[in-house]
Amino acid sequence: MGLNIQEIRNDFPILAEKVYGKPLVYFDNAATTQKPLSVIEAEADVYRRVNSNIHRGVHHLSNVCTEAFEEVRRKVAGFINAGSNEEIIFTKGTTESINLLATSFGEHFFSEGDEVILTEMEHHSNIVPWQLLQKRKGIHIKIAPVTDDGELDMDAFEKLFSGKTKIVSVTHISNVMGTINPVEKIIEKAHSFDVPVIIDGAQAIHHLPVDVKQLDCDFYVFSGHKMYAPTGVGILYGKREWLEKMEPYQGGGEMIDRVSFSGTTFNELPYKFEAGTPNFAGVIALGAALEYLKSKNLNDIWDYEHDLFEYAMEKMKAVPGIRLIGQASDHTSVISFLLGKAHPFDVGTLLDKLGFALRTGHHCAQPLMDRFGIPGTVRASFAFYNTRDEIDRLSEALNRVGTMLG
Amino acid sequence: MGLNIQEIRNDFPILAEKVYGKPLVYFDNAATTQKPLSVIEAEADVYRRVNSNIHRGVHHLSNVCTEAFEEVRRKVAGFINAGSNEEIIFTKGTTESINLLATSFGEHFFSEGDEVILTEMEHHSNIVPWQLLQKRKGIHIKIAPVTDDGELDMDAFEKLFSGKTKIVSVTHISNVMGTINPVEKIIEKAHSFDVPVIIDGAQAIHHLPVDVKQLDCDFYVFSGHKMYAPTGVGILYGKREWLEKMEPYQGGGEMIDRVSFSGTTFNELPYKFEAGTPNFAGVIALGAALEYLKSKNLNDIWDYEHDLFEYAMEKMKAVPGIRLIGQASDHTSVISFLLGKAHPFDVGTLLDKLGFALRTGHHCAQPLMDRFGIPGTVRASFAFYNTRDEIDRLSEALNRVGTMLG
Amino acid sequence: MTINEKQDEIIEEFSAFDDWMDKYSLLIEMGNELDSFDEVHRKEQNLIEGCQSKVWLHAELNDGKMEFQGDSDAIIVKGIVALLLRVLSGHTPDEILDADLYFIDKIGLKEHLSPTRSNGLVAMIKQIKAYALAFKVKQN
Amino acid sequence: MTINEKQDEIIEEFSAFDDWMDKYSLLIEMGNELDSFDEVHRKEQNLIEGCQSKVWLHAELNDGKMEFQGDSDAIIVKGIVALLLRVLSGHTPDEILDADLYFIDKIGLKEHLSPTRSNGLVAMIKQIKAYALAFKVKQN
Ligand SMILES: Cc1ncc(COP(=O)(O)O)c(C=O)c1O
Ligand SMILES: Cc1ncc(COP(=O)(O)O)c(C=O)c1O
Repeated sequence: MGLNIQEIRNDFPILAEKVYGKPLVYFDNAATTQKPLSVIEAEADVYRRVNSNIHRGVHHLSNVCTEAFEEVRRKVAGFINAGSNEEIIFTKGTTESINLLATSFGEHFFSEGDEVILTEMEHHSNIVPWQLLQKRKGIHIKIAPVTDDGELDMDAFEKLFSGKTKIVSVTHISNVMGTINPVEKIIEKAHSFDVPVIIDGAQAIHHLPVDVKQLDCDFYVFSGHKMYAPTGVGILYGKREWLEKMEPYQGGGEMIDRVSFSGTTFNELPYKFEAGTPNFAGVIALGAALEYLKSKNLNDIWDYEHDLFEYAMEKMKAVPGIRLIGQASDHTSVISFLLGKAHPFDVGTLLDKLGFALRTGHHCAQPLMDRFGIPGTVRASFAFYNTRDEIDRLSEALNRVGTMLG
Repeated sequence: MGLNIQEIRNDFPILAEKVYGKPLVYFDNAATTQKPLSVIEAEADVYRRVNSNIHRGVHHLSNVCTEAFEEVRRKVAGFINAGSNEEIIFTKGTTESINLLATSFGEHFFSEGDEVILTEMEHHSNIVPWQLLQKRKGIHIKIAPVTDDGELDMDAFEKLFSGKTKIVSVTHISNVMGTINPVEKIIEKAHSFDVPVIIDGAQAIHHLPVDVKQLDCDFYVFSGHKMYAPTGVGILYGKREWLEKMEPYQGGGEMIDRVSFSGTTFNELPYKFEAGTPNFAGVIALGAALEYLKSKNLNDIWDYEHDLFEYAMEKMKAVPGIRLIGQASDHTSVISFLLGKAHPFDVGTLLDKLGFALRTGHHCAQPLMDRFGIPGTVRASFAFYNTRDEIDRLSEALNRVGTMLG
Repeated sequence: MTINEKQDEIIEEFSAFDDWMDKYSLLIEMGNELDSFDEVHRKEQNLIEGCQSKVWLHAELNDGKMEFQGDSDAIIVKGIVALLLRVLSGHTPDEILDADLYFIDKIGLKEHLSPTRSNGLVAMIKQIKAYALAFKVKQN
Repeated sequence: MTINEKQDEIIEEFSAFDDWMDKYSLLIEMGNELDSFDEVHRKEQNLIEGCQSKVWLHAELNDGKMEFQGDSDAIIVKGIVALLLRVLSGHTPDEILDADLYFIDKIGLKEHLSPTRSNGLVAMIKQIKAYALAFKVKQN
């Protein structure tokens, strides 16, 4: 079928904006995506028509809001093919989802000396929570190395397992290099050692179809704001058998069954992990984002973005002095690079003045920067509203910037 | 000066809605408040014009968003008269703010056997986090009792202090009864024992001017969604001296200075406590809510709501069979009641059908329900967009419902 | 009468009223007229805890037919219990297991079916069907 | 030349360019022409860490006037360092402490002044003023 990109671009009001008088070229999609009008309107509509605190309400609006909120839970479960709605926990973002796991799974299943396996390409959000657990509990963090091409070294990964390995936590897709990790193999391998696996899907969920049942991962986490939905919404999928064994993370309203000072009993899943008033307006708008994605078809999105990426790679390779960081055979539409000896900050500053929104720096993945011995990269990350024309303009701009910084 | 209520009502689109064909009377403001158009538009506008992930960005939109986000931090600091912007931490809600404290303060300053003082009128969000800490660390929770009028028993409260008291955590205003606690006295008393104080301001911040410097509280927490701002935003004010000593709560992007597997150093305040992409669109819209509140003047709001409350009390007292729960001398515009022998659920269900949005149940304050030996109450909570006419209609409706439930 | 005939009868009775308050008046009346609940059955295992109100349900099998007793501390919920028992008491476990309770939607009480947990209707129906299943298994 | 005369001179130089890229070309040129940084001063205590680039700043007091050396690993930041040193080197601590650096805004580099920490300009100015204060205190 294919996508009508001009129509899609019209759905995203911000794409018509100008920066310093130049048309905005938004290539910072790995940091956060733009929102279609239907999502913006869905959130505004909650406040204009039905806003009311959810759960336990006896009045109409409260029921309407609660239904709409729970409907999105069902939609998310369907989107990733979870076994049941109760396995979908709403958080405020990927970072919180992983912190919840490092605490609630960590406190329960880890003893001093036990081990978690991460990789060298993890985002800080999948490193620091484990370091905090390390501090509290004296656990060990083992790191699977990355090859020169930016792929996970699977042989080395497999050797990290020991009788003390309690969990593996791996990103589905590298936010720096776009590398798609072989998560099926990782999960299979881990399960052969009876070790559960967390997949950080922040960079994957909006690029390719995710089926948690087929993957057989134990946990899958992602953020709404990276999948065309509002900020302040995250998702934690977990297999029921694990979630039921885990302790609550935060305490408060809604996550309890009955509170008294002599003893409190916790509510059932998923509420046990959802203390306090959730960001229900954001969640309801996430529902609109899921509808939008479904209407465009994730397979078509994947095809288009992949084509765009191939085109960009070709163009980028022709830029004098370019050095690509990460050339994995399996990848999404993220390109990290350095330009000659220029500092990424210089490249980014000049590109900014030409209307390009790209990210420069360590991308919250300093261990990966250390691995490649670089202070940072310039990163262009594409979404399905980007075009070949924008990529042409980037390659021209890079030629110009390269000359200036020469 | 006074407020022009009709004009104010026009600012809130939802107030024109109908429920079962009847005009909506929204009296569930203690659960969540409605949003003025300026707030709804501010959030939509972020997505329509400037949306971009904040901090560390080298490009224009990222800087614009970051500035706007940090500007709200300054506004919040100004709104509550904090000593500096670094003392304002953004969370996802009051519940998270208290969990952060129970963990980051709790883990650091509590040892087994140490004590926290709460009151019998706390919201579950100010109880369960301490019970979780109790479970992890073996601390003790001491409870200040509530009098028959719904006031804090100050004599009993003072007697709870011991050499092992590490913190006091008290609600500014009861979400069930509207009781305003004498927080200045509580803080002064606690400080005389060198014990810091957390004030749960979820029910206070939008009703009366709060000056944390004058109060001299050590922490003050509240939620955006209860002060005319979007869901998914909370605030934690803390004195710098405490925040600096506390350990980070969650780990991830932005809260670090430098990450490596051999050792990670944390960022300075306030970022140390803000892991992951924050709900920046929600925070920016909170800025619009603060502007809105300032434009209406909190003192005028207080006068109007107080007048409304007095009027409502008079009307309610005339309803046959009414039993008011909580009659503190100092209170905001919240009224909890029972009607004859009727179950609160029955009263709420019938009022709903007449267009009233009220809350029934335990209001996440079961210990207080136990204190009064009741299963729950019906709660009407007013905001400055409510009117005497709406209260007249409520009192008529209550008469009718009372007869039906006879 | 079959289960469906009883449902249709109830729909007919409620159809006389357009106004919500009248419908609820009828429901309250039905709640008030519900056979009194035998106190020996008011025990933990017969309790269904909704978010706000409590429901007790007791079931027996007499001559292959199920007989229910029910109660609630909220009168509207008790009215709903009365309706449920009127429709389902006196039927076989199989009939109950197969029953499609369309009357709830038709008389405008659908909102009580929502899983938002503000009352226990969904849990009540689940519990009744669980009783039916248990007796059916026991019979075989 | 006074600090303000130098600032005005810089504003004049930049005013020739409307286009951002030309302004930045000039800045890059200035960065390239900055006196080379004495490696003995490249030490931790002279380092100002912005979020993305590094800046080294060394200060000395000669005959009551401050002399600065600076460097950065990003050439645009180095250009800004060059501008700052051109304006402030050779002045007394008091003059530096009193200086209002309006040229940054005027030549369109205000964004670099934002506290969003993507570069170290705010920190640089703070550091220069801290050096000035330290020498002033030492002098007295
Ligand atoms: C791979 C990966 N994990 C985790 C995160 C953190 O997501 P958030 O900031 O939404 O919590 C990101 C986002 O930058 C990411 O790319
Ligand atoms: C006194 C009090 N504390 C805490 C809370 C919890 O606030 P939130 O649900 O926004 O986290 C509430 C809200 O119901 C409250 O009224």
